[in-house]
Amino acid sequence: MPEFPTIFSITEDELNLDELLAQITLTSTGAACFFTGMVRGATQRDGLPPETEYLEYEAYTPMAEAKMGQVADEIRQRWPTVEGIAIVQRIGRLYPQTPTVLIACTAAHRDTGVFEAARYGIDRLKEIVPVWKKEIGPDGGTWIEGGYTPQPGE
Amino acid sequence: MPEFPTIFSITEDELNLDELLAQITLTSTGAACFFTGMVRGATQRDGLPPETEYLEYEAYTPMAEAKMGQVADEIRQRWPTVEGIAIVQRIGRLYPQTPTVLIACTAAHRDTGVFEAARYGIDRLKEIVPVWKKEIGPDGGTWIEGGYTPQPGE
Amino acid sequence: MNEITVLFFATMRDHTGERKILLDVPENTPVSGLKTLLAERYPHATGALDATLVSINRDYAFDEDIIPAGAEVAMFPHVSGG
Amino acid sequence: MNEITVLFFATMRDHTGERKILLDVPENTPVSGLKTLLAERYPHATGALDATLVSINRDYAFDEDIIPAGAEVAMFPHVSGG
Repeated sequence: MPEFPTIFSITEDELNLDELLAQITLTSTGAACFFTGMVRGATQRDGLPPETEYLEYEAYTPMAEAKMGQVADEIRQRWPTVEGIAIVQRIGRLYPQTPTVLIACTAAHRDTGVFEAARYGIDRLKEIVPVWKKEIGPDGGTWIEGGYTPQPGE
Repeated sequence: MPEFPTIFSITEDELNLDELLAQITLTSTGAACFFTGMVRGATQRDGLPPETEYLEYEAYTPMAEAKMGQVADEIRQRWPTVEGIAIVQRIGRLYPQTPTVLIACTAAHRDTGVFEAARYGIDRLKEIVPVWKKEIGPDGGTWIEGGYTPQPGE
Repeated sequence: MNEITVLFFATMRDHTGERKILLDVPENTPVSGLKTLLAERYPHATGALDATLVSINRDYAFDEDIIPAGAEVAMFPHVSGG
Repeated sequence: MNEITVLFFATMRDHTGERKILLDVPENTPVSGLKTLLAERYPHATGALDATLVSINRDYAFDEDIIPAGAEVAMFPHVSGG
């Protein structure tokens, strides 16, 4: 059984997709699926015309990295064909159009779960990885709260 | 209706995912899904131990770019929420672990089709975009042939 | 007594005005007991403490879970990363 | 007569030994007629010509399609990009 690379980190640095892809590409790899999230500047909500100046992200870093490792484990259990996994959350002050999060999965072929695995990864990150964001606009800051309550064992 | 960016090209240059992502990220964009394909060095096939030294890609470039535009149009018809689309195929001599193709779709949110749209994009590219590859190994070269026959109107 | 560390993040930090405190709690205090102690210390955070998520040593924890010796406990709202 | 350009890619280039030829074909020649003409010119490519994909002016074309004046026709195997 080859050693499959798993990268997970909380970082204040700019995401580098090409570099991360290279780190999870093995000689047996033929396909990768990435999800990235970005700060939206114009968010349509309740008919109001809101404008985000920036988001302020914070993390409980050691727990967040542990939970990212757990998300990667869950992906490997569900899609054993996945080879490399990268999960990176950027924190700090992030402006519109900036990539904030990345989930990438590689495999030999595109039909063995890379799309589903990346989708699962971002869904789980938003459920269990302790990261929070505050939206800063012209009228001050608003914490954004998720809606998922982790259960025992998560 | 905003002008949504559509990028499609055949190139001999290295793919730059970060730059392509920036080109299809609008201020309203919150999510992106990328697919990339890479040259596999070790391909398990019929129990043989094959080894690819490199692949030689060629394209009928003007038709390939026109068909990439058609794939982008098909994506927009099926997933009207998609904002930016990038479809790039690299050609020339490409070695194992090198990204060869990229399909990326952006949207405001991750739940409005970006994963499905990127998946559709790579499937259609492999069906109708005139690009061919020849596998070069220790025993010479073998053209790889697809299995899809386009129908009238494609 | 058991000296634990309690960390507060996001809205819980705003409610308590604290990032990190060291606290002596009785042996075998459950999470619910810690919340009661903290509600005495931060009376205006009582509602927030009822709704907070809790972790013990970087795993999610729940009202009935006993806080082990020297634990790192954290309190925070529903996560919203991405 | 109608002067057209015919391009060959991948295995079709190997079979014909050509990348690009200029060819005079009768007016209103269909794709099937062009294949017959090419089979006379490249006898050992007859099988490949039966199976080739064809485009006219960068859109897929089929045996019954008439080749318009000055067309750019291409012949190639099933695509295998990605």
